[in-house]
Amino acid sequence: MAGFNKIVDSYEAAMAGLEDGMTVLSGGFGLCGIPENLIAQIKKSGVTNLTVVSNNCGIDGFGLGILLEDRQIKKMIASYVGENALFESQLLANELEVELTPQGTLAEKMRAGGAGIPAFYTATGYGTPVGDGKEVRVFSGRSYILEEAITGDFAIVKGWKADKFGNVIYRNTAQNFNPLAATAGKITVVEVEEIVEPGELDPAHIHTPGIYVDRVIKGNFEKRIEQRTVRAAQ
Amino acid sequence: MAGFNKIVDSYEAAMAGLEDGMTVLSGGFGLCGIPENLIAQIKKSGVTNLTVVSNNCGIDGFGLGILLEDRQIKKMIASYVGENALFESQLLANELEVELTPQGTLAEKMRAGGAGIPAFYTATGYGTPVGDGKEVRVFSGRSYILEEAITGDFAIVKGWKADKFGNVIYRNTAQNFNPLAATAGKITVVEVEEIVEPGELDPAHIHTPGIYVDRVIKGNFEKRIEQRTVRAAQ
Amino acid sequence: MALSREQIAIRVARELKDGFYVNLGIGIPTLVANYIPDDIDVMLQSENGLLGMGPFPAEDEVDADMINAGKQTVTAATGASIFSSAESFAMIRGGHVDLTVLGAFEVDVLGNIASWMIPGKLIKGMGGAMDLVAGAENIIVTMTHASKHGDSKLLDRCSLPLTGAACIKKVLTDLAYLEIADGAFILRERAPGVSVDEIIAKTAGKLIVPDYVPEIQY
Amino acid sequence: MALSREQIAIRVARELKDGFYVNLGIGIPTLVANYIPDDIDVMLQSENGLLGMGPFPAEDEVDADMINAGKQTVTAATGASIFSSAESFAMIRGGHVDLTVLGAFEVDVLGNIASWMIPGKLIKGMGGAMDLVAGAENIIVTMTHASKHGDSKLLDRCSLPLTGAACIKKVLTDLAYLEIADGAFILRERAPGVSVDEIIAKTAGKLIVPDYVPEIQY
Repeated sequence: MAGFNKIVDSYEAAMAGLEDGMTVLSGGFGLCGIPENLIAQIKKSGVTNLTVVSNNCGIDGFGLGILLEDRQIKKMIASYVGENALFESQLLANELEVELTPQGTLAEKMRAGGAGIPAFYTATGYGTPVGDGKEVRVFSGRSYILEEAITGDFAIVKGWKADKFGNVIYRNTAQNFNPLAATAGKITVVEVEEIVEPGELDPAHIHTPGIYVDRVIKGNFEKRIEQRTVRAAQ
Repeated sequence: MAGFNKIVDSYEAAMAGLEDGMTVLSGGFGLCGIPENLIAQIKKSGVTNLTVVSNNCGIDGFGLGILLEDRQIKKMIASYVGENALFESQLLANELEVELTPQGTLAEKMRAGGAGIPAFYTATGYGTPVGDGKEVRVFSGRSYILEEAITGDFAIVKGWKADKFGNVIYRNTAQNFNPLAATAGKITVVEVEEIVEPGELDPAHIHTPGIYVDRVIKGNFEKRIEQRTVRAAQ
Repeated sequence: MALSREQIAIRVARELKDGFYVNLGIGIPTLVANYIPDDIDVMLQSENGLLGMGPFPAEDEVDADMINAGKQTVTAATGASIFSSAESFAMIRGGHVDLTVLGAFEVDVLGNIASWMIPGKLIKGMGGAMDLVAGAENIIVTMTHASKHGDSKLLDRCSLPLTGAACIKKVLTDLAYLEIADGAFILRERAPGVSVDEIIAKTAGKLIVPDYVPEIQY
Repeated sequence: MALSREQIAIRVARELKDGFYVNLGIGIPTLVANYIPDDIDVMLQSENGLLGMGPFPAEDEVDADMINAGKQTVTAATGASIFSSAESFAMIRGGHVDLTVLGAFEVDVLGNIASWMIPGKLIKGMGGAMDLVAGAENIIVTMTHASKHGDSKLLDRCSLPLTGAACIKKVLTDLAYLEIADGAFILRERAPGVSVDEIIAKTAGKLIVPDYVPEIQY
């Protein structure tokens, strides 16, 4: 029986079914905790007209930035972009659409998408361009705007360890948006550094329960550092 | 410096400031993971006219049920009640007000209360008495009702282990509503079985970060079982 | 003859598919766990915060901190995960559970379900039932076809306050397995030895009877 | 003389109280961490999901999986917790952070802040700034009092698109510490050697000058 064995053996299989025009949610903050090999597979697959939802869009030549090289991204939903020159030039040339979303709202939109909540109110963005055209409502004397959930055709996620059931834990601050993206993909693909036996992960400390996960693959990671900062030697 | 040392040494100190008419959020599901000593302290304190928000209301003589004995609860917000005779008699005598709330909505209301989300839409309860008088809105062709967040003057929480900073982990299914209540109390009090040194809890696996917690106390627990069910010996 | 509780559970278990995440309500639905076919794996979700519910514990395994949604002591299966009530209902309300099985007082031809409240009687609350029916695409309701007094529970319109609106597509009673579509019950299977006429007599809501209605095989 | 970046950070650090959870923005706010008084404990929140941020790592401690909101490698202090972005912003948006320090382009007498977007220039995004200003009760904005061209950044109305509306009550510039109340800036302290007249000249928004405006002591 296949049962709950979600492990796939190739990146082709991991991203099978991704098509032009789909929406892809990606975990990661900056270059930390990004599903780098799944992104590379998207590049390799050549699909285009993607809407990508991620806090950032990588850098030139690494992370989601590589999807700009062949203009695979039609629209980017992010809180902070422009760490790379290609992004900037495509944006200025109107070859790329960008929807800037406050970081907390972006996280909450993904969580809501996974949790069956179509929309929620938040104070974030009220009175700013983010609130333009959105419903405003007052609760207890304070104004809030209505924000809608985000879901994706695919969610691509970078975990630390997973079992074949798709239970995942993340390492340190590489957690970030990963568990949120994981809940909101029609197909959720998780690449991890290590696959462990079911039962090895403490049930009370699993970050992403397997019910959210469709495919698991073990990868090798470069884990590039964006701002290497050290303190002076003592 | 007091700094982040949140440990208090008496249950009087743990519940100091609780006054008549306040709202108290309680963790627990049935009798599992209930803050039994904090509840006992509320009984001892004699405060009345409380609004209590908890999935259930304990049983006769244990858990939140003991707050019925001296009529300390004015209003109960819960998803499932009536496991005790006193509750039933006070309800039928109109001495107790009850607001029944779907379990998932109740959990989400507490989370929203802690997370600065004043209201959210959910399909749960649409077309039922729960939806009566609530705004209905259609998203993507489906109808949802608007539900508002819940916060409390106090949140009472049962953890397994905590450090003095208020970082908490829960044991097995005693987690339930506890981490949600913890986020939504103006004053959040956590009683635990064991106090550990800072650093002993894995930072990536803390269920309730200390920022939500105001007071921590070590208690002794009866942990009564509501439905003791065992399988036949082999 | 009307199906026994166990026979109802056995029939429901045939709806399980390999790899299904399943939430089983209290009562007859709980029995389904005893009849999961050997050749498939399913994982049971308990809405108090456990995915991968195992069997009841042995005497020396009983743990007050490990219970199911019925407040019974249980165990966690290998590969289980445990989480908060908000996370548990995110799974349920977000549509991640493949199948929900629960009981009801009444079901009607629109797929409405009433299962939590009888006016005039003590109201204990809906627990997680409203979340479960709103969150699942795939729900099987199990109940007796008629009350002890012979009143049909399959109606044109539920008479009791609803648990959920237009959400039920499959009903298994002690007499029949029915689907709900296009404003009618469709009689798909009947209990062994129960006649179509008896089912027609005990179904108050609009009923469509196909030419051939097989008996449920045991 | 105008305050240096370090002097601004030192003054801000005096607003810290024992037991405060603090979020420090990128730039000058980050420097505040270097001047936390010895007799108090504060815990730093980094919005990418870390409560209890420690110092930068030693060479052999550098970990690609341990960064702060500025994407710098950091360490976790003893007693830290690490969590998802949703949990991190639940803390921020739920008002659990005691103090937020961040930079700005402009602030006005209504407490509006503009810090993320200059029309015509490349827009990189607001990151977590809109969440931080909407979530905190207690915010200190640090910035230069005027632009390089001498244009005041303390205005009657912000000219740039807002980051948040009516949320700022405290501003520390290189020239002065000001509070915002009742539709005006109130001059509370001035940089050593900076005259009240200079501050008046460089403040475009309505300014209230109390009788006595002490110099910031270093």
